[in-house]
Amino acid sequence: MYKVKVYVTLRENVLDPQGTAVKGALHSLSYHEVQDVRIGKFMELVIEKNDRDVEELVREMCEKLLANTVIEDYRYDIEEVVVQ
Amino acid sequence: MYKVKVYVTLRENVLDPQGTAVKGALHSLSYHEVQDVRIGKFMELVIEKNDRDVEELVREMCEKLLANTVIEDYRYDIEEVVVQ
Amino acid sequence: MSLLLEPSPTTIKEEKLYREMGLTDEEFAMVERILGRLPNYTETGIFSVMWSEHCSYKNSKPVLKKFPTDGKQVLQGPGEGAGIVDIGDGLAVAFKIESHNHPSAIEPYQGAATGVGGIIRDVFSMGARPIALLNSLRFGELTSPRVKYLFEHVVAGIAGYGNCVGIPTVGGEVQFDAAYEGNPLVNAMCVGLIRHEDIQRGVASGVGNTVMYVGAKTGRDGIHGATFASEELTEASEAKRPAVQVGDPFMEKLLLEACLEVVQSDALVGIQDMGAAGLTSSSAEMASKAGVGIEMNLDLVPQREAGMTPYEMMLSESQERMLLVVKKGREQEIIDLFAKYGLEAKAIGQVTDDKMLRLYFHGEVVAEIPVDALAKDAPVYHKPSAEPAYYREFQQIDYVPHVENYEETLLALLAQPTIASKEWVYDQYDYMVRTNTVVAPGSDAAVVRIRGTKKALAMTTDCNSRYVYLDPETGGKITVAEAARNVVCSGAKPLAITDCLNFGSPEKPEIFWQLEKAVDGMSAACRALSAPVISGNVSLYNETNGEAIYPTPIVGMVGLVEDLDHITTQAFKQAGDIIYVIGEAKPEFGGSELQKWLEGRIFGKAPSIDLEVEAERQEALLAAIQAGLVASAHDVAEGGLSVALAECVIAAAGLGAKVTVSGDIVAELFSETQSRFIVSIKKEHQAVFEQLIEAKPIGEVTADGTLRIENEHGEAIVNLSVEQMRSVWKGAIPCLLKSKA
Amino acid sequence: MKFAVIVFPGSNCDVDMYHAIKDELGEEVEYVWHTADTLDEFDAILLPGGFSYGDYLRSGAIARFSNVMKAIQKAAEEGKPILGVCNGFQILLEAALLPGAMRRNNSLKFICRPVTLRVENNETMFTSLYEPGEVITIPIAHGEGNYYCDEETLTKLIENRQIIFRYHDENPNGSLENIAGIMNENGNVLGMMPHPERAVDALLGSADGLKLFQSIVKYWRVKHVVTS
Ligand SMILES: Nc1ncnc2c1ncn2[C@@H]1O[C@H](COP(=O)(O)OP(=O)(O)O)[C@@H](O)[C@H]1O
Ligand SMILES: [Mg+2]
Repeated sequence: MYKVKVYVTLRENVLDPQGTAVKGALHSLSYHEVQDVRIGKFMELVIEKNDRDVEELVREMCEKLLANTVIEDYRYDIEEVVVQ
Repeated sequence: MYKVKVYVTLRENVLDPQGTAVKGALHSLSYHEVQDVRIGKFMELVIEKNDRDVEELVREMCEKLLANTVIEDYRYDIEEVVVQ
Repeated sequence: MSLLLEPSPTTIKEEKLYREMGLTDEEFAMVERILGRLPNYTETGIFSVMWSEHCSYKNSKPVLKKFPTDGKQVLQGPGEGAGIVDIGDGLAVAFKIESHNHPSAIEPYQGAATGVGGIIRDVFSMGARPIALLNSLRFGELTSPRVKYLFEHVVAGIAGYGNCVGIPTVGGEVQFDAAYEGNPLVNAMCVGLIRHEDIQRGVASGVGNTVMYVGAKTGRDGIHGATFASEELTEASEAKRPAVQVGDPFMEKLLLEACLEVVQSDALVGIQDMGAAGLTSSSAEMASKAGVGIEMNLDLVPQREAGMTPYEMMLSESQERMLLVVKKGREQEIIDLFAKYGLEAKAIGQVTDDKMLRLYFHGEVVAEIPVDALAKDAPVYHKPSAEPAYYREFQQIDYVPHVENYEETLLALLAQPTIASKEWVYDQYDYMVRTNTVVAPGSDAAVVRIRGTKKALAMTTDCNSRYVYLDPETGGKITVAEAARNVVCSGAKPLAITDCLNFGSPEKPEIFWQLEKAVDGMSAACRALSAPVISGNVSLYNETNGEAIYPTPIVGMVGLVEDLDHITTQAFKQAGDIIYVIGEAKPEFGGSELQKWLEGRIFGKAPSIDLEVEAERQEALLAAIQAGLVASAHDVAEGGLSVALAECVIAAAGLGAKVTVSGDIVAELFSETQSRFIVSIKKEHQAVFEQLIEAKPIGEVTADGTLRIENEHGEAIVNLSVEQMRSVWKGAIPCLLKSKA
Repeated sequence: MKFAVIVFPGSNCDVDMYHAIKDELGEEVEYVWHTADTLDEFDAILLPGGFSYGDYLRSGAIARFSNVMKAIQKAAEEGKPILGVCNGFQILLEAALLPGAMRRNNSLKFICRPVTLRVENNETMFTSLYEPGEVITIPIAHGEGNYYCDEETLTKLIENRQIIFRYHDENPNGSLENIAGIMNENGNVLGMMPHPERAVDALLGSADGLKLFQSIVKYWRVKHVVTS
């Protein structure tokens, strides 16, 4: 079994209205040390082990569904867990 | 300067409609090996160094704004970066 | 410094780099002549976007000239952000429709969302308060996962943006056909309300006045989006991926409220939104219209990203930005006003007298171009036109369908996604916000009341592109006539239309012929129905791998309801009311739902239309409605009389209908003959109604919850429970979305 | 009686609320910008629907730090009627003036349509003119109306009769216990997802929401007569 963490973030030069709004809110709460905020998605998947290469599988799922690569980038961490 | 990553996830006992929907979508794309999907938020903050303890600062921002602890948990990673 | 990385003027010419930006060799030579020298990289970019079809209408201008644009109600015709018509009481309506097809094909949520954002800005930049949104959508058949994905995300994007800004989305249409598989259509329309004295125009008059920038910062969004929209979609455009912007509806809401406040200030001279080709088109057009020049210092432009070049800034299509011209010395008032909404207004340049667009960057002049060359005097092409072979073939075919079971056929038609309930779509739109929506999505046209008056506005978008494909001229007439029928059925008099001409590549003579003929047909109908064209948009090059979409000239129409009491819907109202049909059915099945269902494709002749008859019937029906004689009214459209009757009973709570048909039963039930209506009338109005209008009683509204259609011998040929029809009709789209490919 | 309609950046049902009070209820009403310091001159406070701060991050999360929230807190403590509708409800939750939190609708879609509600408690300042258990039709229009709270909170809500409205025919968003609206323990702060201000004129489909506002006026009149 694998525990997979996927991080989907907006591409660098894409506008992030959420991040901008949160930065503004933090500033109005006097956290002026905050210089930048970008907001993305964090997904945790549990994937059963089978004969497919898990990394290839995850990449495929990201490309097809989890991220829209027109405006988003993705990263992932794969951890194998042994079930007793 | 610090680069801070904040992960906000729904508490374990809170149903995650988005995760359920994505799992359903993955299954309909024939990724039946996917057993569970949970979806949260991933935030990247750039914080200027000052005399406040950065960890305390981040925790405060999470408690106040970045997460709603009635339904969400949060985790964070802090990395100090040296600007030339 | 990054400037140095840009190709030099000679390189641009020698290596023909301008071609990548969309300029032809002849056009580049024209640029050279106009400037009297070679253009630099920034200037080449500026010419290429301004001379793209999207901005210059270079291929469609000669065709657009055919549209009638005058009428005593018209206060502002085509050429500004939106057209405006008078509705009395010192009030007017501003409206326009626009396409966002290409971005939506690539990033459906943001593509659709920013399409809505753009059209809203067009309307409030006129000084009008947006009061309603509509849309018109086309997708491939709802079977492939890709189409489902596009459909779901486009709808979510429209909802996401409009709901957040707080403008109700009150109507629209969606159709599905394989012709749109690779090239969906997303057209968005906005309707606004304005007092005559508040009308603004996008002009930059007054030499010495200040040019100000407000709204979102400029980023590297959608560089060359306008050129992109003027090309075909290919595999390569998938890789190019330049043109999709992310919308910020929250910013739009702030900008909207602030701009509506600023138009009340006499410090404002002109205002225009930065749409396609952003800063370039807004500045050049405002200057050209006023016969002046503009100079701007690009260092002052608010920037989201570091190190942007003049080229990038001038071509950026970042959303939610406006350009203002403000009286000199009054800048601070404007700055303060926007600050209240958390927005920054920034002076970036001034109006000059030399009719040049001059840009400074890091202390140097980086572009210097005559504004008229970019706007008024952009090249215009008269493309060759040729009647396509398919048209001649289709004109020879007389198609006769064979129907065995009428009930089964009716149920099958109700489940066709083009006919089926669109509730799945409009449930996602906040169609009630601002609490003026009297007739919500689901009837013929939406009706929005005007607070403080007895008046209301009826609005609709329409286009049966199958008819337009079979016969562009007839189809063009039908499109306008159908929109008018929907407006009239709601109790309104048509005021004017806006249109979005979605076609394939005008380089192909057969496509250009479709465009010309469709516009001829539309123009004739506009004249016959006294509904001039007051605004519009053109989207050409809607092709995938060389295959064009059906010619799809979407019409958005707004009509005036003089009195709230006139508002009428398609739902039957009361058992015992008499049901009438206006107009005779002829066996016309080319492009019909029945043909599509039976044959899996469309061919033959489009249904014919006589515009004089159409106008007479519409006038008579409206008069009957205004006289308070009509309980319900509905036009007969896709699927014919049987489908229209089903819609009338499905929309009513707990009622049914019993009607008799005779003669050619298939034609009676399913033909899509034009200019027909179903009307229900209280018994006591029978005599007066029959005097006023030529209509045939066919039966009556019942209380038994079934639709019973009998032949002349009293035999039931359809006997269906309304509940069953409703569930088939409502369930069809959700069911298709759930089913696996 | 004088109502305040609080306007946050991104509020968009403020106009609906304003007209419901002014045109249909016939009481005094004013817009109050989110920067206001005091609400002392008002007898009841209305937090309208919309998308304050774009609903970015979480709906209501940013608005609850607005300056006016201090005055709202104070008004709540003074026992003034406070009604939060839709986004207003979400803001009250984020501000912890009401317990629980909001999740996205189960369908993950925005839903706009009239729904039926059951009045679960008509012994409140907001509902006294409704019959016990009355079923009313009020529109909803939201993407995040899936109410959640932990079991302990739920038990308390039930015991104290703080659940004021439940969805009747169908639960459109998946909310716990079909909850559509809840009240605080003191009984003067009500949050609800459905929009009573959109149901005050039969021309637009329903006038069932009017009684809610009339109940507030009735409560205020009685109290005003007694205390003055
Ligand atoms: N994309 C859409 N957005 C909003 N409303 C829609 C949409 N598609 C259809 N509708 C609504 O559904 C109803 C029926 O649409 P349609 O079948 O196109 O009507 P008609 O044939 O009378 O033009 C109309 O009220 C229309 O506004
Ligand atoms: Mg119709």
